[in-house]
Amino acid sequence: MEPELAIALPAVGAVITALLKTRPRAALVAGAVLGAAGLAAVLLAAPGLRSDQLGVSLSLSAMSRALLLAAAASLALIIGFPPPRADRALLLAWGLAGIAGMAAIAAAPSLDLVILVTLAIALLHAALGGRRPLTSRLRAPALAVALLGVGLVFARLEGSPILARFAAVGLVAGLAAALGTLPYIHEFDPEELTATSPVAWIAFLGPILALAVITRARELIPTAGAVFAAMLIGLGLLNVLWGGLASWLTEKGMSAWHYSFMADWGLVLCAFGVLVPDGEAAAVLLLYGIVLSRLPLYLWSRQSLRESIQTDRPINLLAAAMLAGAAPFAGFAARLFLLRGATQVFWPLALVIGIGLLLWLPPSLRLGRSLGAPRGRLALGVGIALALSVAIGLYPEPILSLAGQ
Amino acid sequence: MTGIAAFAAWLGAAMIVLADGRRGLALGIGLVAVGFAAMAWADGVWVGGALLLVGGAIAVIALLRAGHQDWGLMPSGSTPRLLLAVAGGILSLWVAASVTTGPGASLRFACIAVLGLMAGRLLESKSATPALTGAAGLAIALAGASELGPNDPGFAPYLIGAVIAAGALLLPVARSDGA
Amino acid sequence: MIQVLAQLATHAAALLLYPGLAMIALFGTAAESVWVRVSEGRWVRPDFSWRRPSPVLTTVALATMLAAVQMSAPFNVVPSVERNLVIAAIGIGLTVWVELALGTEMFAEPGLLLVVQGCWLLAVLGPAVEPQSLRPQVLGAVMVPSLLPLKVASGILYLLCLPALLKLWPLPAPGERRARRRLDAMRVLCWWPYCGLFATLFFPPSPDDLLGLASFLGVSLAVAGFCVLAGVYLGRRGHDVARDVYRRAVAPFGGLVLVLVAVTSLLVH
Amino acid sequence: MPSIALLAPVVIPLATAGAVAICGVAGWKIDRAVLAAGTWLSVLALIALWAPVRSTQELGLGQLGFGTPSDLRLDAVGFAFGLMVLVPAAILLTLQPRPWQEGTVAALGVAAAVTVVESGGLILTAVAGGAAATLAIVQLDVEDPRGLRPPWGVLLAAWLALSWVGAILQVRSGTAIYAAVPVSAMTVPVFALLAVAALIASGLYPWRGWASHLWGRPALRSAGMAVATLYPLGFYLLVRAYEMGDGRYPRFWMQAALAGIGVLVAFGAAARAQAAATRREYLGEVIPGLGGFALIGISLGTPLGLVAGIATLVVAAILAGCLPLLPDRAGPASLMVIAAAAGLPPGLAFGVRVLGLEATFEAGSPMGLIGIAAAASWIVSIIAAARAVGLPAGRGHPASETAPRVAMGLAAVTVLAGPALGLVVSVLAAPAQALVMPAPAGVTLGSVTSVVTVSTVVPALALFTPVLLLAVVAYFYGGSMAVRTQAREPLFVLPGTELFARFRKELRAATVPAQYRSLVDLRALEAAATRGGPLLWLAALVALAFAVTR
Repeated sequence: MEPELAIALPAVGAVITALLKTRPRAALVAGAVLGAAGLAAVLLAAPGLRSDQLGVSLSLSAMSRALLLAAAASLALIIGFPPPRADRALLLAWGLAGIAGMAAIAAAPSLDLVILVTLAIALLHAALGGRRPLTSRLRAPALAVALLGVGLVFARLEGSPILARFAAVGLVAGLAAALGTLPYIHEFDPEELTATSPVAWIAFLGPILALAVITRARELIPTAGAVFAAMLIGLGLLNVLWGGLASWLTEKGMSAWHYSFMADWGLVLCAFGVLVPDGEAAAVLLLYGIVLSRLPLYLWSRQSLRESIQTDRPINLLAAAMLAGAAPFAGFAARLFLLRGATQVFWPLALVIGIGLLLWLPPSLRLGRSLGAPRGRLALGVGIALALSVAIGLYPEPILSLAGQ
Repeated sequence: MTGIAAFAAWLGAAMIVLADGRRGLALGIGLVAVGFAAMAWADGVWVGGALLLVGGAIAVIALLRAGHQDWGLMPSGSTPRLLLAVAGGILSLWVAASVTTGPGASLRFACIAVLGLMAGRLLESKSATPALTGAAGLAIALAGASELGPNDPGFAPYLIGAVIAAGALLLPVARSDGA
Repeated sequence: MIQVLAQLATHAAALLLYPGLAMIALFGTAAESVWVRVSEGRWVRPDFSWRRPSPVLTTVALATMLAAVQMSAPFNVVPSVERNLVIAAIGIGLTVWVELALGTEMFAEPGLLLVVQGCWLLAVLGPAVEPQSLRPQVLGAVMVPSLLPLKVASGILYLLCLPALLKLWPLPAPGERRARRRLDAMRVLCWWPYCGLFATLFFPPSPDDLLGLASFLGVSLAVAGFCVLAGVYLGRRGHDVARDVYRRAVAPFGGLVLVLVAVTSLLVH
Repeated sequence: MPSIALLAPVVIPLATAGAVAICGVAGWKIDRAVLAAGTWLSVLALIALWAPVRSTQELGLGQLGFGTPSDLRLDAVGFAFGLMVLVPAAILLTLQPRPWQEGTVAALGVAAAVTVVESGGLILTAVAGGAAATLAIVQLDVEDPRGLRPPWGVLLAAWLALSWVGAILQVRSGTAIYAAVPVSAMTVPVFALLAVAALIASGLYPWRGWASHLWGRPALRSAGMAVATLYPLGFYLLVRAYEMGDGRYPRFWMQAALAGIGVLVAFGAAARAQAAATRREYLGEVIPGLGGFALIGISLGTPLGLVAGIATLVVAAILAGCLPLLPDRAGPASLMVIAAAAGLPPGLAFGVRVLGLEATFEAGSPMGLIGIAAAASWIVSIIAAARAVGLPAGRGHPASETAPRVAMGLAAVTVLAGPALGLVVSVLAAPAQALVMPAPAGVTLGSVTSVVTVSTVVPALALFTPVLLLAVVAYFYGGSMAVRTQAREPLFVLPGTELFARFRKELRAATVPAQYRSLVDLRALEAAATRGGPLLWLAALVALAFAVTR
């Protein structure tokens, strides 16, 4: 029953919170309670155990569970320490809806359902409104769905072996389009609300979708596994390079953050491409970094970015270090696993990745400074994010065992 | 029988690609739904087929009930769309009939053709209604494609596909004030 | 404890008396007097009136004492195993530059002087590369045919460097204002370490008897004599010739010795 | 003592950092006292842990998640390097006032550096080293964002390279624990990577590295801490490499190459020092100079060389605590510091250099040639020191962060400790050497009074004590020295220096020719990537499809 509850409770929470938006306090309480209940359902769900209460057998893998918990923690952090002038009830409603969608993706028994749920999420996300027209909001996610669908169809066709390779192309390209990484970068409007912007895809929904697609794709096209992995690594390196350079040199601060997510995703794709357990461990830690560290910092930095405030306080530099994946933050541990995984597969890849990692530093300094001078609750929030990252960086075992590594 | 259904699905997708008016889009999504429903029934998936048909029907009604009613078929400058529709059909037919083997060629053809054409439609849409119709078409095609799998997909894909197809055209498409 | 105190007493005696400070002063005064006599054409009486030694002079004295006790002079009370060529070389080496603390104007051609000192260092340490020992008397005792060419070349290089290192060459220092030369206290302190080290490194160690002492002193005096003659010769030929000799002859010869050191170590292995 | 106590030297600075932060936030002005107490307590804890047993103690930390069990280990090497890090850091944190934010980061940096030397394996070392480097950068940037500092990327590269070494060892031999790595896993490429990481971590370059650049900053609080906590770490890796290689590096030529680099580092520092325009600039080259000599000794692969190298690092550590406290003005303090740094007899710096040079000759040719070059470098550094006595002081760092008496005292200790060379060797260096490079049976490096080498015995106590007493008497009763402070010409300029400087300048000023700028116009690329839309997406898809058919 847990998977069903993990989907239903946050969904109901989202609806109730949205309905109670005239009474923010009540909305927050209701959303928090139902969200917590959903979280409890996720926690209680035994990894891999199927539940067939609704005629559809749902189950949560260990890694999906870990990522759902990370997303919930991130949402709690953002709601607990909201960015200036943010509507907490609205944030909570959207966040819970996102978590419900992510739980649905995670629990779906087949890739067909994953793709269909993704399409539903894409439509709802496009319908949320925002500064961009619906067509542009829908374009990339819908293309992603179509590509994933074509990939899935090709994966199931019998005939020439090239079909499996084309299936791999469809799945990888579809995943890139869903995330909004190079070459399928979503149109980004710096002034748009985070929940309605592409950041929602790349930083919140993306991790669970990527996990669902990649794990199922490996089972679908075993004969094209090498091609699939090679494409992931190729696109990953491309995004590492592009994300690093662009977030360093772009004019707009908000865009710099958007590109920095791409750089992180580049590493994640490389980690998933390295078909060894260390690669998966690296991917888990990197995804935790995206959801628990980069996303909250991005939200907290938006106000100072609007006011063009740049500061060089210790907290900014520590945030920069965290974003750069410097020790002792979680990013360093992730890079360690990635280097080890790459060494097992093809050592020059480790060299390329190692050099690519150094590209992180200049943009990270820029992003860290763009956090401004957080005060009060915000400073506490940043402190907690830093502490969480240090804790994971020094002692990743609990997270990795939670993710079944 | 399945061949005709597959042809109807492609024709519907081509209509969605070629039409800008609500009537044209309604006819297109209707044909797609009928085509996939027929193929599902041919495979013995009675409930699934019915769900797709209902979803398609709701989408058609939603299109025909609101907004300016016209066909808007092949407006000026739609030659590339025509080429896309025809080329997409031929390419899908080639893949389904020659490159691949095994039973269910009609379903393969319909899935590849509709998915491809809907993707094209979504990429080049300038207004909301055709894009949402394309999304509805995608949902129906994806639901239909679940039958290609080695295992019985159950009714879930059809249900979700139908809900998406029905709901897509009921979404509010007003622009928000941003923030 | 008693052994430590005995060692302290032995080393203190060596440093202060023989072959340390007393010997340095004796040998140095004699050699310096001869040099002034030859270069000035008159005897100059050493000035024995007590003056508080400047820190520069103190540093040089300490360094030369430390260097002197490393030599294998007969009757040296420092056990032979406790003598060390590196201490001697660096001790003597730093005496050249202590005056730099007072200003660069004390030095004529400091760059060239550094090159010469580099050559001297090579002459001192080069022969120690192959034997892999820094015990001075061991190096002096080396008579292996394969090492002799290097030893001879190093000895020649050592001698060629001495006039410059003892500042017997005629190159005028910018800050030198004295019209008539008198005994140079700094040089007085340097004669014995330089000359004695040559006798130590390039001649077999002398036994601890009068004959041995005479032969060691003889060699040291001969070196001092050579330095005086070379200084006078260079003084007569003028500073341009002196500069050319060190630039065009000594430095390249140093390079040759370096090649010899490398080749020898390669050939012997 | 329970093995959990091994955490004390790490946990105490961590707790200190927390306490300083609390004091700072609460506005209590006792953060300096807390820093002092915390760091000195950590020093005492380290000594209390090591002194009673003087044998390796271990604390298993279990699975931290890095693939193999991690553990903390306090052995002779960790003890020696722990003191090298902690003592100067404690001196500086005690005597230099700093804002609480800086103090907090500094204490965290100390904890990270101590973790590096206490960790039992490469992975934990890499993580802690990366943390120490990051915290040093943060500290420097907080003090003065525009001041010179080591490039963060370069420092991080060193620790990333080390973590890669750890990863390779784990993949090849299943472990990266120093004591468990099989000799066969320490191959030439792995060692080369480790050596490069070590050289970069300590900035051991023939050209001007970060350790000397830092002295150009207007304030020397964070610079001193960075040198104290980071500089020994690279050497630490090279020493541990012996443990992993069963007392040797994979190839002799690698030892020779490292020793050659050491000579270049020492000579480069000496050459820059003799050309320094100010005394501050000269003092900036002192630590790199000693680092060069330490690198020579450690690379030789002989017990004496290793001992000399570690002892040289001890001298460097004392000076790292002393130099930032020295005011930029003439006087007895600076004279004493220069004398101590130059290695005038009979100081400790003199003794350790003598041992280092002796080790090169006893290591066998061609190391002897390196010894000759090292001796020449030493002479040049003596020249630089003599010249520096009369140089202008240079930019004065705030008087509040100086302590002339303590600086002079530390320099005096370095000089007076000359006769105690044997003690330093037998207490700190020899045990570390014995751990990573067991000497042949029956061979001993001497006692507290003397150091025994292969060919000689250096009677440190018996020879240096009389010299020291004579020096004290002579300088005390001796006349004064009239030194004119003036700009002084360098004795020589290294050939190619100007060419190199011009090349760097041109490289920095290099721009893409106008006609090619459109090719690397990032804004255009950005626009193409973000607004390319369907066409670009389709092209990418076709490209991917084409790629997989190859």
